[in-house]
Amino acid sequence: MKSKLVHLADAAALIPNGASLTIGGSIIRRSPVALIRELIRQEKSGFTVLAYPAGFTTDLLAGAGAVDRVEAVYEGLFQFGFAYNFRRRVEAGELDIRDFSEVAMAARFRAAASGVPFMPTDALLGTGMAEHNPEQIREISCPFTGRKLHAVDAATSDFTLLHGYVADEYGNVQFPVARDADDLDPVMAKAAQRLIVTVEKIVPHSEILKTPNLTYIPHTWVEAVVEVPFGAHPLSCDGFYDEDEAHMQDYQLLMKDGRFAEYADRYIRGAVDHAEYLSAALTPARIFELSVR
Amino acid sequence: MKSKLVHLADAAALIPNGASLTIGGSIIRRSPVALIRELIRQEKSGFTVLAYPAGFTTDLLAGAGAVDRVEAVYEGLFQFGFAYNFRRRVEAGELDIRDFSEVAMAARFRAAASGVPFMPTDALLGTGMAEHNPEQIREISCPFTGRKLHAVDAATSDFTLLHGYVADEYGNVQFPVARDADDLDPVMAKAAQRLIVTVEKIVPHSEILKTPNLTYIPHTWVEAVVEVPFGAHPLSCDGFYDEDEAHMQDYQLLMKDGRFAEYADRYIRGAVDHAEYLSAALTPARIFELSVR
Amino acid sequence: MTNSSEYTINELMVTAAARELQDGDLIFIGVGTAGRAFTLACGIPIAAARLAQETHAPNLSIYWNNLLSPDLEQIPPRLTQHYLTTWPTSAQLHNCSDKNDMLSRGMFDVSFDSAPQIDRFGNLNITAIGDYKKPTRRLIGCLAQTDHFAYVRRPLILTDLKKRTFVDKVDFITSVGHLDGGTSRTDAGLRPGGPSRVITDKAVFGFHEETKEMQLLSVHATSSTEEVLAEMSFEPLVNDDVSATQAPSSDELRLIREVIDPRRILLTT
Amino acid sequence: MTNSSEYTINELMVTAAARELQDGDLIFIGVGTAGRAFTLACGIPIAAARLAQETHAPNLSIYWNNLLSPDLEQIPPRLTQHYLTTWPTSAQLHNCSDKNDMLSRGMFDVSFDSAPQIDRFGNLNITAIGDYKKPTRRLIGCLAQTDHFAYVRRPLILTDLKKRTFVDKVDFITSVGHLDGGTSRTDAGLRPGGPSRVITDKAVFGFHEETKEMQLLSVHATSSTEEVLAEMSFEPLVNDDVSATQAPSSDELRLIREVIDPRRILLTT
Repeated sequence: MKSKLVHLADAAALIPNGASLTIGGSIIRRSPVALIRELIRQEKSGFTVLAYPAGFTTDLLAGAGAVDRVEAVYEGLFQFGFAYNFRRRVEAGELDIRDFSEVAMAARFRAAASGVPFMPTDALLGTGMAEHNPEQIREISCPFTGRKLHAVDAATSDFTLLHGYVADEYGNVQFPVARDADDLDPVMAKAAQRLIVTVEKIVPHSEILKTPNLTYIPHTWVEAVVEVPFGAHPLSCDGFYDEDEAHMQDYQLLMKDGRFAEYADRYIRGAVDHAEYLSAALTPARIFELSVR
Repeated sequence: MKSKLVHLADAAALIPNGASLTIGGSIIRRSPVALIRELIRQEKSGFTVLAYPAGFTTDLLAGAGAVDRVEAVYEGLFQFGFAYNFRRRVEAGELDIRDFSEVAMAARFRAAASGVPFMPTDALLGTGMAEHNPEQIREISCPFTGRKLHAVDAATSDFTLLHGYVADEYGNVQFPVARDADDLDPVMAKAAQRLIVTVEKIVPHSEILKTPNLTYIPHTWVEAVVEVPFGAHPLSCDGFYDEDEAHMQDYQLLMKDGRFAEYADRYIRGAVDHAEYLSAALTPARIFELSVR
Repeated sequence: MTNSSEYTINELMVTAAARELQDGDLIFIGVGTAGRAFTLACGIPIAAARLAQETHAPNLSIYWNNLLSPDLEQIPPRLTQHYLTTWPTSAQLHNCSDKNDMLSRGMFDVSFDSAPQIDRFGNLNITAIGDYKKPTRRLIGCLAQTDHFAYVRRPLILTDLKKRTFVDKVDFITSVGHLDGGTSRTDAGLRPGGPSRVITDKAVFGFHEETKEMQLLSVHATSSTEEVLAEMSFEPLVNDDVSATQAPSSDELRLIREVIDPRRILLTT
Repeated sequence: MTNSSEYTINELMVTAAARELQDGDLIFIGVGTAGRAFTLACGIPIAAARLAQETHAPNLSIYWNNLLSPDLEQIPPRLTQHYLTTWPTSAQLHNCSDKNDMLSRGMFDVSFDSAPQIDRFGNLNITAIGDYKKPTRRLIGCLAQTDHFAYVRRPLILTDLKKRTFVDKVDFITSVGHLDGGTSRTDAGLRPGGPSRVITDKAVFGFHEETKEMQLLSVHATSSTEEVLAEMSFEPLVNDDVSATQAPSSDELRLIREVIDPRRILLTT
């Protein structure tokens, strides 16, 4: 096995402008936020984002003007309200948005994970999503029953970016037994063309060998693995730390007024790397407050 | 939540002659053997069996003349050799056999699990399986790429019969952290119309609540749950006991010579219930030998 | 019997919803954010489901936020991630594929849904106000609401009655209710179903058996038919014999207040 | 250099197979039962994969029996269920769906396959001899062999040369090799690929670049072209310059005997 351990900046550097990115996690939980911040720091742009429920990471990219198209089931910040940057760009007609229901979007990722070009579904019959997106949602007829169905296209992307719990240097990523499974990370991982995983902690390979049933992303699927403690901050990483409500509320106050640049100057462009971000956004005492391990 | 705990005989009594049965486990591992024995004891017949790799349970049913059709990826007894009863019936032209590859059969169970009537696949292009089974394998064209594909029909059945590890009385079935996942039980459970699960042990609901991530079959999917210790014997139940090699070898010696009736008289029809089976097939010392907990 | 002054509108909405639930039902409850949105999406549905469990539907089960049958004796005081991760529950399925399959397999009997736009045929819009490609107001998308309306047997709409919410035709169909009425829903290929009831803070509606138009069934004691119609942009069918919404019984109120929500976590605003 | 008297045929088959493996490959190894079937399905493939890892392909990975990258320093003495369940490994994926998806996603580079019937275009039959519906000999079915031949980049056929195995046309196509030769495989809709090599106890074959017919590439030092052809029911293409199969080097033999299989678990019969 080959070590796939890289630094955050090097992982982000793999991703060119205009790439399509599947981003894991869910709204305000366990998304690869540090990696998204690094993409913005490197002034990458022109992305297409595929997500299940999109949330904070997509809003950051929208704030930075780095995303041109979004395919997802939801865009918002859950209890913290609207995804203002995202919403502003959609309302300006500047963002190509493709809405899918959860069943339909999950079917699309599953198609990609299975290597088939489409999945059949009846979830979107009669909806506005189907009406506005004949490119990706096409009517078919079941060859056995004759039932009217849609084919939805496989959700393939150039890169899949996930934040996980622990991994070894080879990229075997494991979850803790107690976790929140309200996401599609395992399916997205399997569907990935090029998979970059950030994790809270790199552990010895010998630890991984003890509990192989907890490996949900095996090393052969992974191109690069990055150790980024608090890499989902200000979001939560279940089993490690809770969401940083104060940070999120401050973010929303700024975004509501269109002050993304101010936020970015302080936390993204103004912090040369993840270590500086952590210093800017957290104190040691606050880290202990948020930790739940 | 409702208690779904029933006795083995009552669970078997739910199943009428001629039913289609999805049988879980894999060849010689964690199949609901005690339940299959009980079906034979109750002289049920005319079954269609759907399996991933079929093995010992299908051979028992074939020996009893209780199965008319099999849809599976394999029929045999792994290191113990051929499934003689099954093979004899196929060679006599008495058994309607539908072969599918692993990818194709898994796609069929997944279709059933997702509530869609078919799945697209390119696994069977050019094969004899497709040539001989236009009823279940039909050529389609991808509406996006124009690629030639097959549609395979959803693997729905009247009943799904699984053997699990532990469950509470409501039917929440959990696996141990260390287990062999070389089966499709979780998908088959989700695909079930009527699901009967036998388990090694019923545990208090309070135990289940502690590790909800280990629940792979939730109570709402289950119609009946049965406590049957050593319920997979002579097969293995990973984490509980190993396969009983001596029993399997004896079985094969008899089956090779077409002496199923002899075996059944001793272990199935001759034993009025699972307790008598255990007495006939095992000694306390042998139970300790096979146990791996 | 209690009279109208003795219960809150939320408590009335709870009992009205509970009466729609049947023994053995599997209930899908979504995620709510905070304030009134939480009360409508989670608070009232959970209270209603538990009330049904405590009265006529002991075998009813709840699916909430990827948790199946969580221990409702131990509702966490807050819903930050850690409380959700560690909340004792019967099953936390492995990823959302399982929930989606349960939906499309038709395993759910009832869901609770709300939207900024609801039309006379019970179609919902949570995606965009105005032109889809350049909307005057972009909303949140779809989530699983589309799937609820496609697959759940008896979706319940739970929302406050407002003129800008109850519109003649939604700007965008996120979730197909009875589409254009009549048989148009099944003609489009969808399974039979569609929303069964609309429970609001002022009245309860159903849908006409044939035409599938929204139909006023009962008005809460605190309101009147005129007030109800004044809060709608379209005119629903109104039965001649519109009744008063059945008030909560004293036993129901006791259960809600003492057993189900003693700490007032569910029914706050 | 060692000479032919110093290595076994199994060791030669290991080195011949190892030379087909490339750095970074993901290798699918199936399950074997016992005796020669185990040696062909598991023993030789695992030894070859490890030999490649120890020489030119350090980043090669093995998938065996639902275990991804098991610790090959700790090959269990027996393969009863419990040894498989507790064998230290990098990943034991959650159910077979993951393995199947890895196959159909095209994640595997090499597989090892065998069959009772193999034809001139590398199609395999493990399903039935004679008429499919009423066969003279029912075989085991398909397993994932069909999928290997559909999706794996460079399947290797590993079997002993026998006249009744190497037939002109298989009775039943379980696994599509090069179908009817030429472009017939891709014409049928399958992805490019098909078996790349046939490694036997007497010789190594490839497939002609254009016609896709089986082609004799090298004959083991213990055999001759005549002996090889005598063990086949069809006549393969034979190059004028058929070479001798390259013998294992002394270093390769040392690795096999001392590092990879010191307890002779893999290469028994």
